[in-house]
Amino acid sequence: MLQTSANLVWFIALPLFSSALLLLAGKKANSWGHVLATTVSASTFTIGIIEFLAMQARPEENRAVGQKLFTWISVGAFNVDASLLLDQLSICFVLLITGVGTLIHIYSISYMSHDLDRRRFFAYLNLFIAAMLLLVLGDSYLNLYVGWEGVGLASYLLIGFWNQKPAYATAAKKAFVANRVGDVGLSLAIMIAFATFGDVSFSGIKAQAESASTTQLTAIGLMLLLAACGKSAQFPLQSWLGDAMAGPTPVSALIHAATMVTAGVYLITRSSFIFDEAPIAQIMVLVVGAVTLLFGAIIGTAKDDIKKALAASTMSQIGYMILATGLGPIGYAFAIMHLLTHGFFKASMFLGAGSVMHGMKDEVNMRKYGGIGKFMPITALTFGLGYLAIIGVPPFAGFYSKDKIIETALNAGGIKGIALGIATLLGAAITAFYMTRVVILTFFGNERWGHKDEPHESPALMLIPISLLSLGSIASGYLLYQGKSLVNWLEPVVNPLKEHHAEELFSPNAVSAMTLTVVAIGIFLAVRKYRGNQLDSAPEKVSIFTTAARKDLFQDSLNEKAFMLPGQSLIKRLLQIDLLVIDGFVRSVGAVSVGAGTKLRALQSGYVRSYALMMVVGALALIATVWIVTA
Amino acid sequence: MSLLTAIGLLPLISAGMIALIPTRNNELIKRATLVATTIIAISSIFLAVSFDKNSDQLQFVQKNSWISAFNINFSLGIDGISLVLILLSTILVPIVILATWNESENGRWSSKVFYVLLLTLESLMIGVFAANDLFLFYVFFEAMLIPVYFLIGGYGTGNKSAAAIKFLLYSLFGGLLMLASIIGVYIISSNQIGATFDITQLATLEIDNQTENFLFLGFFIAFAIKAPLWPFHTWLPDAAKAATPGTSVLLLGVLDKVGTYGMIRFCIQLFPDASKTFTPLIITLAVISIIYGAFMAIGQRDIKGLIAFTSISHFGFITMGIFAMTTQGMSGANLYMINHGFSTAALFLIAGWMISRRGSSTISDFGGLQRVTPVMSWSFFIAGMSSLALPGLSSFISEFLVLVGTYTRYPVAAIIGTLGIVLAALYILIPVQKALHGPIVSGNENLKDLNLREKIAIAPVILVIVFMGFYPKPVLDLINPTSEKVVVNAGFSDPIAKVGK
Amino acid sequence: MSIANYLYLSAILFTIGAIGVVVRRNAIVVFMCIELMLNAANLAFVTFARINGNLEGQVVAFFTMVVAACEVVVGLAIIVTIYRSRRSASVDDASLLKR
Amino acid sequence: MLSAPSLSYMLLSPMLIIFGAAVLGVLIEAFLGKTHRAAVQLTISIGALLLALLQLWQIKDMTSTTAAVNSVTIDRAGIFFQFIIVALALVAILLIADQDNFVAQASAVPGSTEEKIATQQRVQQTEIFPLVLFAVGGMMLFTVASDLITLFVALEVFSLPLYLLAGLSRRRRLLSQEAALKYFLLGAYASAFFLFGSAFIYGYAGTVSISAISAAAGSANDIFLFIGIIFMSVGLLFKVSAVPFHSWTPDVYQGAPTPITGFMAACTKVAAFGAILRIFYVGFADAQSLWQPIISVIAIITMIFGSVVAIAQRDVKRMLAYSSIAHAGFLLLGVISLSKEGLAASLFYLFSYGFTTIAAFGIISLVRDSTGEVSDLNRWVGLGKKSPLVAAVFSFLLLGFAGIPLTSGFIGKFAIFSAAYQSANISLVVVGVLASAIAAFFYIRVIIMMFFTDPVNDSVSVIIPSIRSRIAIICATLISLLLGVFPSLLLNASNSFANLIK
Repeated sequence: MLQTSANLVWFIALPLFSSALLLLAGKKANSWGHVLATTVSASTFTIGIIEFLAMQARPEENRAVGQKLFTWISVGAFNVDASLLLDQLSICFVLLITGVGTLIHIYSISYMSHDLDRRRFFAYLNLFIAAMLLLVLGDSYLNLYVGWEGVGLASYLLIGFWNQKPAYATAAKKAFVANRVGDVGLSLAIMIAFATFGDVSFSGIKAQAESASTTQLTAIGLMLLLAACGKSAQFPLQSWLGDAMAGPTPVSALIHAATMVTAGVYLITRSSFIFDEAPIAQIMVLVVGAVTLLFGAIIGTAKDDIKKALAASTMSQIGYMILATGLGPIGYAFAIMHLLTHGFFKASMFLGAGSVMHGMKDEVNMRKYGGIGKFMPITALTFGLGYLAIIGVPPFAGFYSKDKIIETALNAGGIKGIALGIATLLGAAITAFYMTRVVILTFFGNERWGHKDEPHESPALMLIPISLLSLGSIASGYLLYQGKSLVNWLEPVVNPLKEHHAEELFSPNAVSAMTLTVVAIGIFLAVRKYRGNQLDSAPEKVSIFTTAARKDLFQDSLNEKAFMLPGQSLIKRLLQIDLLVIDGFVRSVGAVSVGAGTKLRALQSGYVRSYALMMVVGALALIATVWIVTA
Repeated sequence: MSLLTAIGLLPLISAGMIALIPTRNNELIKRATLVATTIIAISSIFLAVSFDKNSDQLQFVQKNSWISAFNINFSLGIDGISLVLILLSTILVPIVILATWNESENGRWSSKVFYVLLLTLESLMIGVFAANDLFLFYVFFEAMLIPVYFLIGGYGTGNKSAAAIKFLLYSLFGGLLMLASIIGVYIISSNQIGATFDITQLATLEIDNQTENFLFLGFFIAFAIKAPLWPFHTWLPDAAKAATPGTSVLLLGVLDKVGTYGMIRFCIQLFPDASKTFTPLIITLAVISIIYGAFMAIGQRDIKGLIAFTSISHFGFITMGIFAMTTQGMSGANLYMINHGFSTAALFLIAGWMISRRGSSTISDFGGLQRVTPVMSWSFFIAGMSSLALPGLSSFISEFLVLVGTYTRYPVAAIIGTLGIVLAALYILIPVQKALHGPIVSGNENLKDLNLREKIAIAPVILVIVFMGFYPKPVLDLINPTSEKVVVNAGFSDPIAKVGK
Repeated sequence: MSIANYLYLSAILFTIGAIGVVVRRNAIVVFMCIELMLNAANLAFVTFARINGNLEGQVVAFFTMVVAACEVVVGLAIIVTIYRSRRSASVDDASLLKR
Repeated sequence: MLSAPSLSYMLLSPMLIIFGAAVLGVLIEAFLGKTHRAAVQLTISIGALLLALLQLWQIKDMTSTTAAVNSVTIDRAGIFFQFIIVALALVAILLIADQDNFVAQASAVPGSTEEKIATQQRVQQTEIFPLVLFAVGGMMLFTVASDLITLFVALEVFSLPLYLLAGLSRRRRLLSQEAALKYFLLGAYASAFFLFGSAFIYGYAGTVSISAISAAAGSANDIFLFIGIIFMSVGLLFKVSAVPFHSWTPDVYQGAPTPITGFMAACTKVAAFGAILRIFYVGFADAQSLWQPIISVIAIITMIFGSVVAIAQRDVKRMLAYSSIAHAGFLLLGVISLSKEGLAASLFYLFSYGFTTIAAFGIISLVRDSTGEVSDLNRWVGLGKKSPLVAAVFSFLLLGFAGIPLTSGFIGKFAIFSAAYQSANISLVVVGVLASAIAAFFYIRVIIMMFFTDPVNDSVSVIIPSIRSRIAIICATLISLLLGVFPSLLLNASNSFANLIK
């Protein structure tokens, strides 16, 4: 029986109320809004720590706690409580969300200090924290769904925070719509689950998962994967993430790097009991992960916008995580591990990018950077640490988490293993290439910004969070890895040790060696290409591959051709049909009546004799009728 | 006289009293109407409080003989479904009055006429949901058309008289088809159990299949026009565009619910077998409505037209839920009626304010409102989010229940219906982007934000939308017993999950 | 001679009258055609009286004559008035009311 | 030895009173001076009608097949028909009493100096009153006549005065006279058909008594019955203006003086349906397989034709004429039902329709310009702004015609459709319903014209009606309203009076 913890509700209630208060209070809250929001975020982190410590203190089988708030929906067999579940998996996310979230709140105080709408920004951030915590704390798919769409809403609001620029407003809309496509998947998954199990709670479905037919489970799995693709910007729903960089940089760091976009990984991990029984769905997960990790990496090589380059990287890294979740029981833990380390180093790099932009008057084009390292040493240092972490240099965080994924992929066995291994290794090489490119373009080389104002280091309020996150990029990987701490921690949730690997084709050291080799190659290629001085504008004569990468592998034009244009012409057609055919039919009934009336009026000729004739004809017709009837 | 009857009569009596106030005394008329409707709203809440929610029986029953020759009774009584719809009507009316305080002044006739029509309409709305006598229901059903007709034609804008007549003729046509069916049911009852119009008794009739199908169609087409279901929908956008926002709220928020209410109360209860026969067809039409309405909404340039088409999409959901014949679908559909009432009310009222401030209803004439008129924009945004069924806001629960309920019986329909949520995102976010976001379009710089009166009017609606999203239980508790009864009486039981518990 | 022949005659007379109303323009002639039809009916009545062997049919004939006379009074009054107004007794001229 | 026929004067008294008053009216025309004539005539007419009503009330529970030997059957339905006719006539006579609708001197050539002098001298055409009374008497007799002779005589007695009355309009006299001519020629033509049909029925049954026709069932000469039924139907359907025997209706409705149109539209319909119901229910009941198909066809054509053609009308009186054609179609459903319910429904329908009709024509007579009544619909535009009350009342009456709930028209339609449905004529009900939908269009169009269209600058105005017209319109409207809300008042009565003695 699940233990109850009365604290859980505060995770959601505090930020939610704070958000509502800031939005409702209006300008009156301008002076203290950011303080409240940050305090609230910090409090949730504190509660998270307390709960974590309490959880650690409990024996393994009693670690999960729950809290039933109220009966939410109850109709016939469909019963959903608003209740929360904090187990070993969710606490990882809670700490990540509230921890990174709090740091980003602090960072934003300074970063957004010149924005008139800073209060609103913090309200949105708190709304996001509430929704994201609900997402990971909900004890059923439907509760999760609320958080799921809630983070979508927060993301929409934050991407469109500067929506006076039409392009930004469009980006926000695009993100929401792409997410909605994923939500269709989640909705359907819940429906199928209810039809199959008569239940939508995790525990209820988990208990029955093995007795369900593979077809049903595969269907649920595929739908969940679709949902994950939408939220985590995975192929084929990846196109919104790049545009989402329209939002303020802290948002990119928190939502579009560290937390929200990883919700897909959470969803698949949470649904391990489904995927474990649905091999086809699992293979699809692998395919999506592999495709996306390469896709993102390739795009990343061609981006000049620092945030978009980082976004492509995020997409790629999440591809790794998704791929890991497809690798069966052991993969979940590594996926979560990479998710956590990625949360640190990617957030720190995004905040670093924000710091650079802050110093560079919001310039995002790396071609206009160069040699910034000497002006912004702390930023450069922290960014560098993040860089080392992401490319997987030991002993930084990424080394542990990414290598484990590559290793598991390589050891997946058969063609699958080879293919996945190649994909992950290739991804690692490209990652090294594009990240090196980013670092060189930004911090090294000649100064290309073309104006006199020298960039300046950011204020302490921004640098402290970055620094703290950097600590994470350094140490988190080792901490989570050593002694299989995370794997063991998560075991009750995802059963990672249930299945024992028969054989390991590649030993960890071999994998590390391979990885480091390809990473070195990537770094080398990047250094060779970008150490020169003609970097102030993107070369125009480029190979077709570069063009393709610059255009995000034609993802937008594909969407446009496949959905938007046909959709628009369909709507145009429908508008005509509605007017001409449907309404036209009704109007023509009217017109026919009026026309008939007008025609028949002519019978009324005014001549008595024709009236009499009509009567005679009528009488004869009657006779004929009777004759026919009686005959 | 039962409390129910009293509440039903109150608006009519108020109308009579307001008719006595001199026409020029405009403010007094408005205030009196507001006070009267508020009292009615409060009394109806009292009615809900004293309603026994555990019972699936009719309550507050009142029965007096009206036309003894045909055994027609003035028979009122409510179950959960009727109650929540009555609540919806009585609560929306004062809100509409407060929200559209000056709307009545630009009409063809005086404000007094407007409010007298409005109050008369309120009485008829309560009556139509409370009637237990088929004939009485029909009388209310048809009589409602007249005040609405004059409200659209007399106080609307644009092509109002054409829209009004289109509305009236569509409705009359449907109503007359229903009349033929009502007569059929009546005659069958007189052959079997003695002539009666009592709905409960009529439900026990045994009708041969062919006849039942025809009678069913008579009712169904009438309700499908009212609801409106594709392809009977073309009157709605015209009417909604022409009517004043307040009238549109009542038209889409309450009156159209009579259609879906009628499907539950009459189509399914009186003709369970025919309902079964026609379900595939109806589900198909409902799905088409969902998708078609959404696409059309995306293509609208006029904000009122957009809201009207979103409603057509939503009515598709409601109809689908009803004919899914599962308790989830049925309860979801019922809840949807309420939620749609409030979120559409919010959308229309705010759209009305936007239009009256800007002097245009074309979406692209707005722009950047979020920075000029934040409160108005946010209210619109929240209403829009509810309309696209964002979890945490009211419509989500109903839409999801409908989809879940449908999925367990008609998976394909539910899957297609689910695609509607993507389109919903588009049809809400496109106007949000065009009207609220982006640079401030010239001409909008000096628009005024909501004043206190408007804020007071919209606040309860927003509150309901948010509250019902988190805690729909009070309403679901009222609805559930009745919807379960309807499903069971129609001879259905919920499909059992494939894996037993 | 078969008694049915009287009925045939009656039918023929009636038909002549009915056609006359349709083809003739002069109001008086039209009216006379109607009288012819009435008399055809009379003939039928009398014939049937003979067939049925009772007097009722013959009584009807008398009534019909009286009624026809009344009709003449009213009819001629109307026709004369309209003739005075229009200087024409053609029924085709009186065709202002139409459509 | 001939014995004097025994007459039950009590039962005949309502008709006798009316006929007596009519004869008295003729005498007054001859002997009383011009100055008081109108007042006296009006008093006598109203008095006679009231007295007749009173007498009808007295005899309401008496029935007899031998009230006047075998020629008149006083039964419950007959009394009810007579009651409706007299009550309608009472309201109509108040409208008719407004003398300025009628020509000063009918014999004067339109536009002549004679006419001008007569107009200047304020000559009044008071013979309208006895003419109306004769018509009323004839109608009453028509509904209770139980042999072919009486039927024919009654038909002519009520038709002939109407022919004359149609020609007495004060304005647009050429149209009025033309209406009279058309009505007369076609009416006489139809009478001839009726009489010819009667002859064959007599030949078939061997007697002129209606009730004997059924008794003769199985007689070898079915062909006589066929011919008889068809030709009699032509005559009767002409009177109720069923298609294709309707052509006189629009022309006569438009040309006749409006109060007369109202009277005629309401009362003729009652009388003709009274007779039709009696003949078909009593005489032809056993031959239903023969006539039900043809009447059904006629009913369908009539309902649809009336409704459709009404859409295209631009004259309000012509529009109501087509509306009355459509209503005749609905009423035929009551005939086809051939049941007590059908009869009861017809009684209710006729009553409510009659009052609505009279009120509507009463209102039409109020809308005028300098040259007299304006019946052109295009000039009714914006009437709702000029005189909201009149427009509102007229709208209410139109809604009644359309059969919107809470009007008497709705209950009537409901009752008659129910009866038809019960007698398994479901397709007719469906057609009726569709026709109602079409019909609603043109009624509502008029409402739109009055209320939702801005008035053009035109001199149409609503005159202040005289007290008599006002009473008439108010009474008729109130009855129409009352029957819509509390139809039980009349429905129970019509049920208990729905009894024809065979």
